[in-house]
Amino acid sequence: MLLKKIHRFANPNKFLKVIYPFKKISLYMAVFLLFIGLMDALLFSPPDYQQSQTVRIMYIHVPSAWVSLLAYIMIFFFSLMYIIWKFPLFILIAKEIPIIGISFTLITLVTGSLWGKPTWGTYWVWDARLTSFLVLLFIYMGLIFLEKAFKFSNNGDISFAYISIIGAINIPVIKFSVDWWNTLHQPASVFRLDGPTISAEMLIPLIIMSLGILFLFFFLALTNVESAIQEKKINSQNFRG
Amino acid sequence: MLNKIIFFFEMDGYAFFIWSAYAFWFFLLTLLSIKVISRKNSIEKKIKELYLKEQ
Amino acid sequence: MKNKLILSVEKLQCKRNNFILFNCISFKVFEGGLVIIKGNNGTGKTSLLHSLCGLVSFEGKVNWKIEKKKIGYLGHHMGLKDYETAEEFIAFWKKIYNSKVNSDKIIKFFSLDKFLYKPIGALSFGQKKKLSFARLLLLESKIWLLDEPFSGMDNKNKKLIADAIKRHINKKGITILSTHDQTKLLNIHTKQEVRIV
Amino acid sequence: MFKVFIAILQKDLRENFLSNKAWFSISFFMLSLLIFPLSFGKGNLEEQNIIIPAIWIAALFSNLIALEQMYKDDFKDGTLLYYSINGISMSIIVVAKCISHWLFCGLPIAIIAPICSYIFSGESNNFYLFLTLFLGTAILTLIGSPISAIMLGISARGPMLTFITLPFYLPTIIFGVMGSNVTNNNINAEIYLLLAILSLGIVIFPILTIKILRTVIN
Repeated sequence: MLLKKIHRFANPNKFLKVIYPFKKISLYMAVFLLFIGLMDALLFSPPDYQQSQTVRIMYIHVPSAWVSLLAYIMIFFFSLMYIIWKFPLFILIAKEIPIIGISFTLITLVTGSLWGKPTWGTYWVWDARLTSFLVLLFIYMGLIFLEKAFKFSNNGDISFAYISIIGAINIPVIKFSVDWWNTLHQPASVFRLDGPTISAEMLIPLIIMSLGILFLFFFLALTNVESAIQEKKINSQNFRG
Repeated sequence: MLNKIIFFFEMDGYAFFIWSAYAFWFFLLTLLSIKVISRKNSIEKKIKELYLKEQ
Repeated sequence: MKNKLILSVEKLQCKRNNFILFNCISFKVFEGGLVIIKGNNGTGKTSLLHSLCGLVSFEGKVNWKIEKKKIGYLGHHMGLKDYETAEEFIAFWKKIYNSKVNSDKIIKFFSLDKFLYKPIGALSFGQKKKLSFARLLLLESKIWLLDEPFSGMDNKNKKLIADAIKRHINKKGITILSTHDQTKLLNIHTKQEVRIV
Repeated sequence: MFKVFIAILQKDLRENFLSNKAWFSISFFMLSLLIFPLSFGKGNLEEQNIIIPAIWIAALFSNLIALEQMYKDDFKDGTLLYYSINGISMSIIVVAKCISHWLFCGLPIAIIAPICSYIFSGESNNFYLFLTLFLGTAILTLIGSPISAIMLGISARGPMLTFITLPFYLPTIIFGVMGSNVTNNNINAEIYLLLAILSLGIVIFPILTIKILRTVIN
């Protein structure tokens, strides 16, 4: 039953028609929400009593961190679905996400280190979160290289899917491992964001910015998927041009 | 008024960190968007050309 | 008396990189049958053989009426290691296949005894091909799929291989082979040709 | 079935033994270990406690070097194809390959490493180094095997393999170095964690490798 439903939407031409309004909506929502969120984050939200003005970096740092993790989870699930059901559309979607995910990961790392300097005193600490994100960056890079390397080969799709699944097995392992590492070697200075401790005045711009970034991510991913489908069509029809 | 604007840009002396973070964020996102959108546009152009040729 | 049906292929279609290689191939093979697949380069002879083994994904129906776990296959790559000697090679595959064939007979048939103790890296192409045929005989399979068995061999060895195929067919095995030419050697009444366009 | 497994394992070991693969990875381990005292200057080595990280780095890279060859030869000359068509189950091949790979670039390193550590820095607490290397190199081999199978598809795969595999090796390295640095005589949590990863990996990675090899072969 579910399979039939998926089958209907897994047709690339139908999928193009389905995603078109979503793409438009997410573009408008992204621009609107990012504008409001930036205004709120820079002008109206109060400075933190401990970190003073530097807390404003949070409003771009945290949403991009979330989105870059979400991007990897999406790649994982699409690859898994591809391996189970063998619909080429899924892997086509999964293959377009890494380039967006790596940008957000890079943003997270750079803004994080810029935030770290005034609060911790250094740009870089080998602690749990930072190291795991650096590994995530390398895994994204590996995925992108893999996709490029298999461009002229038959089984690029399946290899991409399997590598992303192996990476997904490793991500929680990396996280836990580095947590362990940290507690033994380097206590404290761990940067945490506990939900309840944050005040509503700071939570609202954070949520708005996250939604804006999420919609931007959806817009970029859908546009990429659209152009990939069209590229595939051009290649497979073997035009004389 | 001017004081307020200057205060806003100074950010209590953390201006460098905050503004460079925001600048990097903005720069990378624009770069990504431009790349994605230009790819889409070039493909649509190609399709149009091929369509004209077929006719 | 009609022979037992062993393989029926219906509307087989194979794709590579979204290009259709061949379309709507159907044939039936009975006991003691010989199928010769003809076609130019790049028409997908190897892909057809691979799809019969179940290596490549395909559309259509391939029905084996007998157990297809052991298929005697001989392809372009012969699976020979340079450092092994021919004797070790035969002993190894005999152990792997758990076969009770008398290997001396095979050695005599293909006249392998001249280079039995040489490392395989020192052998010529024709000798290597004969060695891989020896593996095929070790398997004792009813099904033979041969990919260009005659390429790169001299006339004497071609006759030898044709002889081996004829013997196999007389034992009620089936053979499916792909080739450019060289079908004169195989004058068997069950011969049928499949042409890929 | 077991007889077939033994035969294939024997063949793999013989292949490793006769071609230079195996000796290459062990001698690479020794050679890269030699670089550390040279680049640190001899006097500093004992104070800085550099020998355990050095051994782990050398073990990692010698493992990576041999990883590329794991399925390559059998894939190129078609042996894998014959195995799979002639009804020999893939799991036998994969397990045999992993064992022969580990026997040649895991176990010797684990045995040599305590001796090297003693020569370089004179430390006495070498049992944990042996134990963690024993477990860790097995995990490295298991993680590497599916990636090495994936890389069969592309032609220029040397640097690609290293790049993709390294991030996946990191947790093992972290636990391994932590477990080797034990000062008291109680077996600590890292070794249990390594055991947990190993037992999980023995289940997961060979299955993944089998699936990948099936798709790659044709």
